[in-house]
Amino acid sequence: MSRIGVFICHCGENISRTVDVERVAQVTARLPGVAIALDYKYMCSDPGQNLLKKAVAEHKLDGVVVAACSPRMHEKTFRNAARAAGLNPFLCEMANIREHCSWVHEDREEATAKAIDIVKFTVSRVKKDRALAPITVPITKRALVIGGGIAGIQAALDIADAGHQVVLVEREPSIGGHMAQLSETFPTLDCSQCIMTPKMVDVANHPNIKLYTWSEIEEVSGYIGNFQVTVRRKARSVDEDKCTGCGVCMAKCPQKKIDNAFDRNLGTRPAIYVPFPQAVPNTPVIDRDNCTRFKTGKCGVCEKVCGPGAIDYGQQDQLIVEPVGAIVVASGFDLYNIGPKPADSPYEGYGEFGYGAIPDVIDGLTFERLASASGPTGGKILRPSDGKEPKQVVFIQCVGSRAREKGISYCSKICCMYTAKHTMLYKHKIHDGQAYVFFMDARTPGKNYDEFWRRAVEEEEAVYIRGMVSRLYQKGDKVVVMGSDVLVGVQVEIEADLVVLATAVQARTGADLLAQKLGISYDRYNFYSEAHAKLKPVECATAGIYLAGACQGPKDIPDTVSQASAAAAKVMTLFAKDQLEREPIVARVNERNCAGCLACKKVCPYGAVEEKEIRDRNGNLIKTVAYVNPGVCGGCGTCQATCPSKSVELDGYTDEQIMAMIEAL
Amino acid sequence: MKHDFEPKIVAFVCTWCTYAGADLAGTSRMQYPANVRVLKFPCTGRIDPVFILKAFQKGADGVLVSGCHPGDCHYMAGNFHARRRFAAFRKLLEFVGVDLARLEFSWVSAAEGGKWVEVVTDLTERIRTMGPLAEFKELETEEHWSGRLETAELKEAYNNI
Amino acid sequence: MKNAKMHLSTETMNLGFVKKVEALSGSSVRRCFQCGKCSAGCPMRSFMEHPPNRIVRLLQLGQWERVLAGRSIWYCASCETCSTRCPNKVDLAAIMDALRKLSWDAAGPSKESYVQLANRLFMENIRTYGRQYEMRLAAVFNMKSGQFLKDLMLGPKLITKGKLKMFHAKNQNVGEIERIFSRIEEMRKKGEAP
Amino acid sequence: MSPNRKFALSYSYYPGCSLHASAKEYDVSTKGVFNALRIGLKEVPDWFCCGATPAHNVDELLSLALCAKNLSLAGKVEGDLAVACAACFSRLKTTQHRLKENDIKRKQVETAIDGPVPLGKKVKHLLEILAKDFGLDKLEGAVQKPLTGLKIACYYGCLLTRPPEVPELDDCEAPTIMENVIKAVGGEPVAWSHRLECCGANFTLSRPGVILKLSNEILASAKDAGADCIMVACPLCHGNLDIRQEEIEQATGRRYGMPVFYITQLVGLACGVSPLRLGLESMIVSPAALLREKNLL
Ligand SMILES: Cc1cc2nc3c(=O)[nH]c(=O)nc-3n(C[C@H](O)[C@H](O)[C@H](O)COP(=O)(O)OP(=O)(O)OC[C@H]3O[C@@H](n4cnc5c(N)ncnc54)[C@H](O)[C@@H]3O)c2cc1C
Ligand SMILES: Cc1cc2nc3c(=O)[nH]c(=O)nc-3n(C[C@H](O)[C@H](O)[C@H](O)COP(=O)(O)OP(=O)(O)OC[C@H]3O[C@@H](n4cnc5c(N)ncnc54)[C@H](O)[C@@H]3O)c2cc1C
Ligand code: SF4
Ligand code: SF4
Ligand code: SF4
Ligand code: SF4
Ligand code: SF4
Ligand code: SF4
Ligand code: SF4
Ligand code: SF4
Repeated sequence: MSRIGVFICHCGENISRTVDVERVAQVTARLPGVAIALDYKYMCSDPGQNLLKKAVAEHKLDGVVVAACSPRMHEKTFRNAARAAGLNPFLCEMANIREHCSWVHEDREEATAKAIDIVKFTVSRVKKDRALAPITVPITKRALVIGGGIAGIQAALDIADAGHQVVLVEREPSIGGHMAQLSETFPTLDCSQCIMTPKMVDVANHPNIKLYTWSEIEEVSGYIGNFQVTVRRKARSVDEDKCTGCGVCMAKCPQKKIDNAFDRNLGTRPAIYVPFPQAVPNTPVIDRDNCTRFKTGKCGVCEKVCGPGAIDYGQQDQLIVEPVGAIVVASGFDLYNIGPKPADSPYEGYGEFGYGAIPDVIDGLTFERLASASGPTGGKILRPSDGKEPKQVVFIQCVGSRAREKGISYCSKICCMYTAKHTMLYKHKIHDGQAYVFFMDARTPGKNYDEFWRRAVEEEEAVYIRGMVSRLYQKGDKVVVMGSDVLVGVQVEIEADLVVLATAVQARTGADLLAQKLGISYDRYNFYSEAHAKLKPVECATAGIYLAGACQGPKDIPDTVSQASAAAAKVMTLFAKDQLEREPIVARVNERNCAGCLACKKVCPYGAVEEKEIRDRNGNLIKTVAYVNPGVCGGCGTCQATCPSKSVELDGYTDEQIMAMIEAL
Repeated sequence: MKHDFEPKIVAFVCTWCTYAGADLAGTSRMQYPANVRVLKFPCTGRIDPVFILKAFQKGADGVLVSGCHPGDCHYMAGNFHARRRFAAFRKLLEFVGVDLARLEFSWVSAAEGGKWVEVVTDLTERIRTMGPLAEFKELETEEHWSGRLETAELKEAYNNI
Repeated sequence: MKNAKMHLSTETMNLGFVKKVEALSGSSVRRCFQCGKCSAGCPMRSFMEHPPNRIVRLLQLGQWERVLAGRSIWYCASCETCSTRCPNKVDLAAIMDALRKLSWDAAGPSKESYVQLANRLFMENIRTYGRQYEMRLAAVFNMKSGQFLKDLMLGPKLITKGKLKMFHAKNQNVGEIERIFSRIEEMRKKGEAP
Repeated sequence: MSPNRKFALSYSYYPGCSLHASAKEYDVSTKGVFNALRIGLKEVPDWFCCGATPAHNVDELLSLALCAKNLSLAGKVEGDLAVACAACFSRLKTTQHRLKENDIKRKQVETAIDGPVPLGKKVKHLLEILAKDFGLDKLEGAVQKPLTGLKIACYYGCLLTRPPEVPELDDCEAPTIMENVIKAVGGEPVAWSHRLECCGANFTLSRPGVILKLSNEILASAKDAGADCIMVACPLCHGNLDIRQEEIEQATGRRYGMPVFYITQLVGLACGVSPLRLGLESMIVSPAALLREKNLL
């Protein structure tokens, strides 16, 4: 037989005006299991709380109901009071007779009857309450950052500066991402390399950052505070510790004519290479697909010329397990390709623009390489087909973006701005050239952004044409652009020397695979989903994983860096405590009953349900059951409502508790 | 105004949206019929159809299930699963002979105190005109609504989840 | 009229007309965001007073008279370039068909009489003979349009090449054609077809 | 009525109005080539005009009904339906496409023609039959006199590939099917810009001025790309580019002298069909000089 104490609050007159609190006390005092029922003017006041504490001690109460305001107001207050009196806080419940009763009903009799009902079913519930211990999870104070673009670099530096260890994993041989490819950056036109390289060097030199380039995430397990991440360090064929970065190997490698992807294939590189001169680390990697030695066994020049003996053809991929407590995903974006649709792509290509087969039709990133002082042309804008200086350049915005017929309906957010930038860079380099821009809208809502665009129009004399282009075709050495100016209402034809397409920002190819490894969700375009568009823009729904940069959606550098710092701040907030404490409202599986159907796993929005193998003493598999990871479970209870055999229960909301309430109605 | 028949309405609501919306109706001192008893759940996803049957068994004349608007679920997708589950459950309810008009599903957000009042008032009025739920109380003794997969209907309902 | 001020109100925007166009064409009008790609590639743009994108724009505003008054819709060649390339899948070619039908039904306030005349003769030809007889079509067109000497130089050339038959045989099955025409007329009278 | 059994491939055949008049050489050469390749062809009895552009221009229901009736007539002849004219092809395919998607329209059409619409009857353009059904390899094997050195501008026009969901013949913006056929018979397709532009077909009667402008651009583009001749697969295109070529030359002052062949004429030539059975003499711009120069006559 339980001993429950019921405390009914007057809330000044807020409750007692319509609810006959004394009667409620009288009636509830007679309920089975109720040891004492009192009413009091202000339960939340110090004397009120003391009343409760005293009663717990005096009457040896094993459960408490406070009939007062909404639990959203004072549940914490009374649970703390109960804890202070030596009672498990989760044995204290509130009955809401203010917001749900006295304030919304006028008839005193009805309101009193309702208040009695509310107290009654709450008492029944408390009888079935179980003592719960808050869950604490230890935190490994090391962070993993995936992707070494500006987002990953910023997040890694912020976390490392706060004194925590960071593991930064980058897929390419060097960090830098797309920003390293840019020439100058809007809205201030500072040189990308100049502001980027110092940060890259900081990463390399930071004592708290462990940098794995030429590496991939192989597997992720665990949960917030306790992830185990397996990193695959791909064989570089160069010993990073021995290599001094002298570059002799690259100079001597006879295999020099390989398309340089970093330069958008405008230039070439050797088989042993760093993607660009300022690469971090400045350690080359052998491109085994193109190296003569790996293909025919014949060469070996680099090994001969390398003074420190850093070349190691026999190097193997290495798997390294890193324990971390938080993960920042910063894997960035890819650019939409106008070529014919590959079988596995959801996006159509641009047949009307020649499917990318016209040599002087390039994308914005290629233009960045042409304009970059360290690019393949040394910063001279020369067109790919014949290396001539283009005098008429046509830019086309929204290529692939905002085109649902191609499969993408979103706006890529950055291309209005970088196109304006391109017209300026072009004008600065080719004074007698003319830039034309076909556009639908100029989307420039950022600080100093619209001014920037207007400058391109007014001072740099770019001709903006409000309309789209139907078709591009080669005519002699020109590219004919068939467009329209919808403001004038006529067709416009321009014989261009070069056409630059502002192609859509799209999610990384394979972004979904990384998401599946991490257990985070992504939208229909494969951009990673934040937990809440406005209020949790850097958190994933999966606890302990945060997002930074263009992997979440198209973003420019200022937004990327802000989000990266925000993600770092979230990681630091997590690391500020030694242990993670959370409400123990989590689901638990009764392994004996569980049939292992995993219906719960299918519905769990948090991915908290795992498979667990039950084995006998000899290690033979008896069955597979569900296991709810308490670190991950959000406490929604969907699994319990779904489980056909009622084998999973949500603490604090067990079937028993709820049925008891319904029975008492 | 007094009525001959005061129905008993049980509301199953989620903490984050509808419970807070009902709180808001309170803080705004809106008025509505006193017939409703509110049971709080973390999420509509936690609401097992069995609870609804149980409530009808225990004398409820009407049941309201209310949670966050689609897409606003605090737990991201809990209410989505709930909706799919309830769709299957309606069939079952029909089978046992409960008029579906006694069961109301709605979305009330934390900002919709007024909507809460409207929903509760409308449902109370509706049930008042329908009269008490007599048929079903006879089933009270039958305890096989415990959620076990014993009847074909339950099985089907569950398979549809 | 063309450049007169537009007074917009729920009365002056004939959205019922727009709904009809959408129903007939099976294409949304609202979806268009006026990028002008349709007009950029339209081979007939220079013959029209409204570029195709503006036709859609005028429809969005419910300006049916402005749409039908011009000759633009009659100069559309049904080449499908616009529909194929529209980023929003607006089926402009089908919208043009719908507009012509509505104009035709309303005995067309359109200025373009030659195209309409040619269309009508073409249809009459089908109804009477079951097949097209180009010679007859041309002759009647020239007569009715008052351009007796039009294409005078082509005739002999074609005849010597055996390309214009002076005489023709009726299609055996011409009664069946007539029945199709009259069944459709009947359905329309009963309001069963658009 | 079964088509000729002695051939492995055989089709029902819808020539369309033009092929019985201004495009008779297309009809003649089609029969010539199919005979030479031993592909069966049986004309649909009592076919009607498909309504072409004028019908759907102003009366979609009538247009659908006319095509539906033709499809149902074609249903009486075995084999997929071979269509020569790009406009007829487009109308027949559009009808099937629309009626498959729209039950209301389908019922209206069924009432109009008083019978079911054979939505399943496969409609194929001659190009498709040559390139896909018969096959490029076999076509290459059938060549007796390759069109070596003949520079050909393959002209698709607007209706063969558009809108993409209807003809399903080839990529709507970058088709290659015509070029592939030409390469198979040894010709040299040129790369040019106006392959898919509209010739203005529909206005040949009412507004010849339109044709002068549009077709002139096509001729000029082909000429500039170095083509000796143009190849078409549609009698309407042919009418505008061939019959009106001299007129265009007079209006623009530019000499083209560009023979415009039907695909079947060129394939026929390569496969050894007698020029007399290809209707070459009916072409307004005579190909004689060109063919002699290339040793093809
Ligand atoms: C043409 C063009 C011009 C631009 N100009 C400007 C400008 O002037 N001003 C401006 O503010 N913004 C500009 N931007 C936008 C800018 O490039 C982006 O905002 C920025 O690069 C986003 O950085 P990020 O780190 O999120 O992504 P990224 O730069 O894409 O970096 C992602 C990194 O993650 C790595 N990675 C990816 N997947 C994995 C994986 N699975 N494992 C490990 N590593 C992985 C990649 O290799 C890469 O290094 C421009 C963009 C383009 C396309
Ligand atoms: C009409 C309108 C509609 C909008 N709709 C949306 C929308 O739908 N979605 C969306 O995402 N955003 C929307 N926004 C934008 C959104 O309102 C802002 O992004 C957001 O409010 C900014 O928050 P803030 O805290 O920076 O500034 P504020 O909301 O302005 O808060 C600043 C606070 O600081 C206080 N304060 C000011 N000076 C001092 C001082 N000297 N000392 C102490 N306190 C001070 C102010 O009293 C105020 O409480 C909308 C904005 C407008 C104008
Ligand atoms: S591998 Fe050897 S040669 Fe190459 S950069 Fe390093 S130290 Fe120099
Ligand atoms: S072994 Fe390979 S990387 Fe080294 S020099 Fe030869 S080709 Fe270049
Ligand atoms: S940012 Fe500008 S160019 Fe880019 S998709 Fe949006 S509107 Fe188009
Ligand atoms: S100022 Fe406001 S309304 Fe104007 S373009 Fe910018 S965001 Fe849009
Ligand atoms: S739904 Fe229930 S029975 Fe099935 S795996 Fe989960 S806990 Fe076990
Ligand atoms: S309570 Fe919700 S979050 Fe927790 S395991 Fe169950 S379904 Fe997942
Ligand atoms: S192409 Fe489409 S969206 Fe663009 S203006 Fe034309 S109809 Fe509108
Ligand atoms: S279908 Fe008509 S409107 Fe569209 S591009 Fe062709 S001619 Fe122009």
